[in-house]
Amino acid sequence: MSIENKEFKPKIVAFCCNWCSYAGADLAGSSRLAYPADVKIIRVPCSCRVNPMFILRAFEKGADGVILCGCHPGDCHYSTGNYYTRRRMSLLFSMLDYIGVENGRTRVEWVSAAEGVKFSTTMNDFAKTIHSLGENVRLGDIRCKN
Amino acid sequence: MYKIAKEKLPALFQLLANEQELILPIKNSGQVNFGLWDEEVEVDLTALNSVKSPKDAFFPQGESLYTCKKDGKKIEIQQEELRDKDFVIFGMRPCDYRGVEVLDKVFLVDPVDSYYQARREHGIIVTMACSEPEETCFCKVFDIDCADPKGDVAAWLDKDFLYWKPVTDKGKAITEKVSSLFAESDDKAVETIQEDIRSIVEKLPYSNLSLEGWGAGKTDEKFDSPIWESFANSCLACGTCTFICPTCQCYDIKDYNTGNSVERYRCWDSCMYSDFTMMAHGNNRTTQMQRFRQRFMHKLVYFPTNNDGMYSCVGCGRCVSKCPSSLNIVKVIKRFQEEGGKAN
Amino acid sequence: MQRIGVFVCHCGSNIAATVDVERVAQYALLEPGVVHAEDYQYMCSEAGQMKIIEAVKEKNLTGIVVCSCSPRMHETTFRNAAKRAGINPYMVEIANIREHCSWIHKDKEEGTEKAVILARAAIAKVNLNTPLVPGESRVTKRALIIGGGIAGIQTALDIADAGYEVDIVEKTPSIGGRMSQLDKTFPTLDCSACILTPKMVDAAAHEKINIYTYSEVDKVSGFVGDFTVDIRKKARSIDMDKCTGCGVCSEKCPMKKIPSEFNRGLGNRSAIYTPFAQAIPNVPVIDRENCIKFKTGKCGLCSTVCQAGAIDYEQEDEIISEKYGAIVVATGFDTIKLDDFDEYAYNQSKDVITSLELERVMNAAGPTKGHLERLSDGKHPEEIVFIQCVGSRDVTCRGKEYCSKVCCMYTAKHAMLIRDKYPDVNVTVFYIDVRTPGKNFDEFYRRAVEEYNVNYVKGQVGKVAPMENGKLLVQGVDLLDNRQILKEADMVVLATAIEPEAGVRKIATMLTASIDTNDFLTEAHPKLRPVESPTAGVFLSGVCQGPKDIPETVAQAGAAAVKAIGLLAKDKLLTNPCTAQADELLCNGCSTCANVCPYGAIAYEEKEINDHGIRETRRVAAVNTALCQGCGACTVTCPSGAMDLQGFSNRQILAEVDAICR
Amino acid sequence: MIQDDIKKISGVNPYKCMKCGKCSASCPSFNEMDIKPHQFVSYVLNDDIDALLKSESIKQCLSCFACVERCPRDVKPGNLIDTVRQMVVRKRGAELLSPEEVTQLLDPELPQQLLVSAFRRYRR
Amino acid sequence: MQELITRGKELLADGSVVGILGWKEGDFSYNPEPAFFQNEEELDKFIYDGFCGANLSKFMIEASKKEGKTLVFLKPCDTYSFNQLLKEHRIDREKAYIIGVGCSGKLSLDKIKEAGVKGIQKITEEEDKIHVETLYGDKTLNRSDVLLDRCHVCKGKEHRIFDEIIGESKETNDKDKFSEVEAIEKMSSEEKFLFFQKELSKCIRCNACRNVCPACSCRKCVFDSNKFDSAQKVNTNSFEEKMFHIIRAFHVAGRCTDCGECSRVCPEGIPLHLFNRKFIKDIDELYGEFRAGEDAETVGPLTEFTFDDAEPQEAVERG
Repeated sequence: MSIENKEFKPKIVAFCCNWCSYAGADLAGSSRLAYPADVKIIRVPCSCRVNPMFILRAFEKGADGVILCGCHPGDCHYSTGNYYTRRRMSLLFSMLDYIGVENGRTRVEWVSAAEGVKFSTTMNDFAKTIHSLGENVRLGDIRCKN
Repeated sequence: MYKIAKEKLPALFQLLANEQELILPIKNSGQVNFGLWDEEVEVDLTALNSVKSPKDAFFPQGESLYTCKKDGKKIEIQQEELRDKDFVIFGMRPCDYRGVEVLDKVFLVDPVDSYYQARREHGIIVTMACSEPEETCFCKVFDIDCADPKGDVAAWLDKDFLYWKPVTDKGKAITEKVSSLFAESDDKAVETIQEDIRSIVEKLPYSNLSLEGWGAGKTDEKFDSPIWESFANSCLACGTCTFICPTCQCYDIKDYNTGNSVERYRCWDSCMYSDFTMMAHGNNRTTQMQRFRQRFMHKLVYFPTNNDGMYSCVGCGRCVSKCPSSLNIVKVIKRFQEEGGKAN
Repeated sequence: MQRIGVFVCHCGSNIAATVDVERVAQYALLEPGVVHAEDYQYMCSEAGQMKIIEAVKEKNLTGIVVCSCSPRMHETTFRNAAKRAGINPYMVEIANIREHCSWIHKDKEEGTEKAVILARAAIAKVNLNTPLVPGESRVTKRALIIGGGIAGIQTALDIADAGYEVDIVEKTPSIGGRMSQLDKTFPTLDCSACILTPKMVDAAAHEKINIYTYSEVDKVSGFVGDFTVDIRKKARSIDMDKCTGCGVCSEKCPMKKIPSEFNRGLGNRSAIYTPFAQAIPNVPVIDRENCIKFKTGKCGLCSTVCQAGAIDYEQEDEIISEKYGAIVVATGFDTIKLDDFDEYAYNQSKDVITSLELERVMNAAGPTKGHLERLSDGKHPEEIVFIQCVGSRDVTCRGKEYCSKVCCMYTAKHAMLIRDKYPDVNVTVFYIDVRTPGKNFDEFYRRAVEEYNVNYVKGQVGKVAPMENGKLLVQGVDLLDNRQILKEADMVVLATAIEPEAGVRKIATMLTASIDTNDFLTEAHPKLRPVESPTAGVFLSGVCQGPKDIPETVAQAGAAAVKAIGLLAKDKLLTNPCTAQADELLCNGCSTCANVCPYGAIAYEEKEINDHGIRETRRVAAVNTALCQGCGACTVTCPSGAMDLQGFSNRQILAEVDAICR
Repeated sequence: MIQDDIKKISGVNPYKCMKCGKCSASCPSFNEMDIKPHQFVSYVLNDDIDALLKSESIKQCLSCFACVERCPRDVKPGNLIDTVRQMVVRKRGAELLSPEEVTQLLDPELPQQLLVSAFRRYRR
Repeated sequence: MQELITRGKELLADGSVVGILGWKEGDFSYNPEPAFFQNEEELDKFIYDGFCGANLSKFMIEASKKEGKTLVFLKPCDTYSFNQLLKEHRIDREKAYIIGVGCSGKLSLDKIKEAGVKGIQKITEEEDKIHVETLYGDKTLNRSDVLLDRCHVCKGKEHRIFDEIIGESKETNDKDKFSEVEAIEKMSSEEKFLFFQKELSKCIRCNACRNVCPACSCRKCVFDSNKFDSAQKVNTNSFEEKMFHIIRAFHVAGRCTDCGECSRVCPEGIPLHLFNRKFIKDIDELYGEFRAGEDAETVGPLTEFTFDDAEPQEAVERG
């Protein structure tokens, strides 16, 4: 590991749906299941509230990874929201891969309110991936790096 | 008059670039635009027009003006530094050079635009005659001789050589620096080139285009014509014509929030856009007809009215070949002459 | 410009131990719009709330950020405080610096830094908050109970007694559930049927209770206070109004060799059958898969013998659509399949049985009429081995990682009952731990050991092998003795893990109630809202939420009933004001948003629009805020950004993104 | 740290053990062992590796993997015994089978793990 | 062409339509402009030839606001856009009288210039050849060499919606529409990045691609409004053009009819259709083949789902 890598503090944005994943994150917290502090959670009512604009904006402003968590398919509080999310993000991520953005930088995970353990392991794993990918240089706005 | 063999041009560019930035026409993914020279780039001196005009060198599409940095509740303002190093812009066409003269009328009069002024002072322009003018060209209409370019240095290209003639003091100074690569030349070769060019210009379909009915003071005559509507119906309201034009000078000022600071920058704007000159109360021009009219009236009437008859069109023909709806300034000039009688 | 107050909670040491709360407050003060910041021991306490109220009054605050525990915990508390202070409750945002920060980060520097950023995001959001006012929706005063076991029956009785209509939907032909299969109950050894049957009768007789047996929930739509449910009444092939319950049909039915579900397959039933004697309703059902009439078209004997003329072969499934204000899930449990546990020889020997099967064997109405005998040869057993934790506390794919909770107690019960009735039988129990928390539970277990001399061995059984002499060779270990034990047993009883009833996943999906990895329904809060599902208006009763015994089930059933009654007692509910809203000037009228709305909340109207001076009639979207639940699906599908979600607007979320990334 | 080595080689996490004893209950060589399978786990837990290295059990284990198969906590005591055995072999500097020898002895029907552990044992 | 003019005049004369959306001849052979004709006299300047690539369906949005019917000439591929606009209630079927015009592929001025042609004076079309007279000599080119890229992957010469059809069509489809996308998909991540970086660095944010696009029919684009704080008029940084083009492609995903206008009008020759076609390919592969604009009813793939759709990770890694 190089010295630069050691200093790399990734910025990771996690969009969590209010009903499952945010509660899953709460459970991870009350179970004291640690994950890196690099992960910051934004609460949204449903994963289907997440506009591709939000994800790109995060990268623009300097995020190194963006993860979107929602209820498991079939368990959406609003019945169908995450099914739309699944299609939208499939296309968006495929496009990001297509224009040469490393494909580990974005992820969708389904985490239920009961899956504190999964939330924590997912975040640990995602943070690890982002660490290995290093700083996001392909999608950021350099003005935000200073 | 000097000359240099074509195959030695890379050495010339290298030498020029050693001392200052060198901007010239570069081919990237099939398109030629002005850009910074380095050993990797593909220089293309044959293209008649770059897609974007070279006005970028003096009036960039986007430039930071100043930055507001936040420290706690305090705000510190950092002024963007003015250009303080020389640069050479090589291969500007005569019409584009006229474009710069048009911009000078806007940015160098009081109040002087210091950002632009600094760039003009440090920019050394090497213009190049148009060896192969095309059907879209109509610079002659604006009394531009594309066989006899102006600038700090004028240049001509033929099969084997580039001919180099320093014109201004700046031009002479830069010539000194690279003269080791040059051979002396008489004016004969250049005269031959000029003759060839001029004979083609005579044959160009637009060379006899008349500007009758246009120019200073024609506002009332043209403003309310129903002809504008027929253009606006087809106009897509994109900014292609404005952004490739060598004389369009309108800009917008915007803020970019980087998180820890706000960067105030200016960027080209297009009068074709619906939010052009948007103010708190809304917009002065609510229809595309009004916006379309603004652009052409500005070039052909308002600008000459305010600048001793100088048109802010140089006849480069970029809009003629690039407008997605095949509208252009020539069609505007002509249609009014053809159908103008019908206007009330 | 907002005037924002930031309040940082220590939560005792829960936050303050790993987050420098003072520094969070100091940094918050530097953010735009913030005019006040302070930290305090417990923000949620009355004193803490008063600090907010005072600051609002003193500093003329327009927005509040509380850096504390999860908004799922105290958002309502602080919104109410805001209301008391005289500002709109929706001007409050919570930065979750406990669950998402102090509890998971050990390094104080790191924790503080993150808390500052989370506060920054909340401040950025609140800067863009606008006051929101909830709407109202009506409440249908009727409850639906899914599942007719003891949990469902108790909940139904409690709700009905409060004066509300209740429907029970039970998928089997009778209510009663698992409890009706049990012989005795611990720790008092009451006869299960004796205490259950009166409740079943009460439910059937209650004028406010309507029971749909042999029925299933087909479809659920709507939301709290106003659910619409389609109930499928499966074709029973009997006219329930005509049937007298005389039982002649079952007696005469020539198809008698069908394994009885009620007896766990240990006994048989006929094709037309009533599952058990005390069944409610006491009306048989024809099992069409096994009925000769349905298989071949011939027979029809039952119809011939039925004097009431109640047999109806033509009967079809019937769909009943009903509106409910509240729904209680009480779907119960089953035992896990033992196919993967070869070492216990369950599939090889009839004498290896599950505890639930033992209940039927011990029951006077069961396959052996209550005599303890080997199912292979009917012999009286001399040596019985009980094995605990079969599939429970098992992290491999064969079992369940949780403790099934009831096994220790019922095994003590079984051992005690056997030793009481048949003192000649030796009983050995292999256990890992004996877990007896509960009133009189440990005393009960100790009685089994001390008074009835049941042999408890600390250790597990590694293998059960059928022997040629008909006995079972049990190889176990006594860990305290560090000795392997070989026992020749006549019977082996497996304390099989329990799991949620198989159909619960489908029901949870219909209700959009969340479910955990083990298929137990998730409660809204594990401690503070244990009988509510996170989906408003859906409540949980019994084992569908987690393993529990009868007293606990009944207690939870009552609690679920109270929660449902609390809801039904209201005439109107306040709706969530965080609904979608269309910007008419930007709307294209393309209908794409309406296509993705799960609630049909978006309609289109032709409207005269004044767009900066241009007047024209346009087709624009209009959101019905009573129907909109605020998921936001429409907002992303709208290309022009005309659709936005109040409380979670594009600019609010982007402000959070910016604040986090900077 | 030898305990860590053992964990790494065997892939066993002794902390997952809930001390049910099913491994010992399943073991056909239980009576021949001085340290019983379930004790192996606690020995590793208590870092008493020396005792394990000297133990008779590592020679008595048949590598039948009944304990691995049946362990409800996925602790796999059999792998642990196998690992300790391997460490003994390594400590003695004994040579392992050469690749050429292995192929001749291979029976494709046998579980890979069994073969490997058996070879190690009989090579001594 | 004369037949079209005659029919147009008839319809104007009998009052069936009050205006006509067509193409008007330009100064040169190659620059006819889309135009709204209001009387028979104006129609004398009507033209329909190889350079009438412009898709007129989007102009129907404005025409739908007018009193009375408008006659609109649509090429087969334009009818897909028309249907899509109809589906989204952006135009009024009752306000349009559609004459489907035949199409034998449209010509690309850029390709003619790429073939080394300078100073064009006149272009004449023949069956398979194109004659170009220039200031620097004459040239004859193969028609198929100078067709717009989109014509090589033509969706077919069938009009999906029309009131009547005039003129013959000739099939021009001779390439696999996904081959370019596949070539990029096969690149390494680094290569993909460099490819798009190079192409997009040319973008001057003139919005021609957006404004010509029949799917980009928003009254106000998100990039012009303050809804997302995303209104930037310029690419001051390499991020913005990516944001713009990704979001634009995403907004038209499942709605783009692959009409190819974006690539045709780009002054910098950026192959913008590569974005849209990538989404079309993904949608086809993940959710079943879907042609936007084939009819005006079927809901788009992004407003639908199935319970067993691919997970985003699978979608990306499917290779």
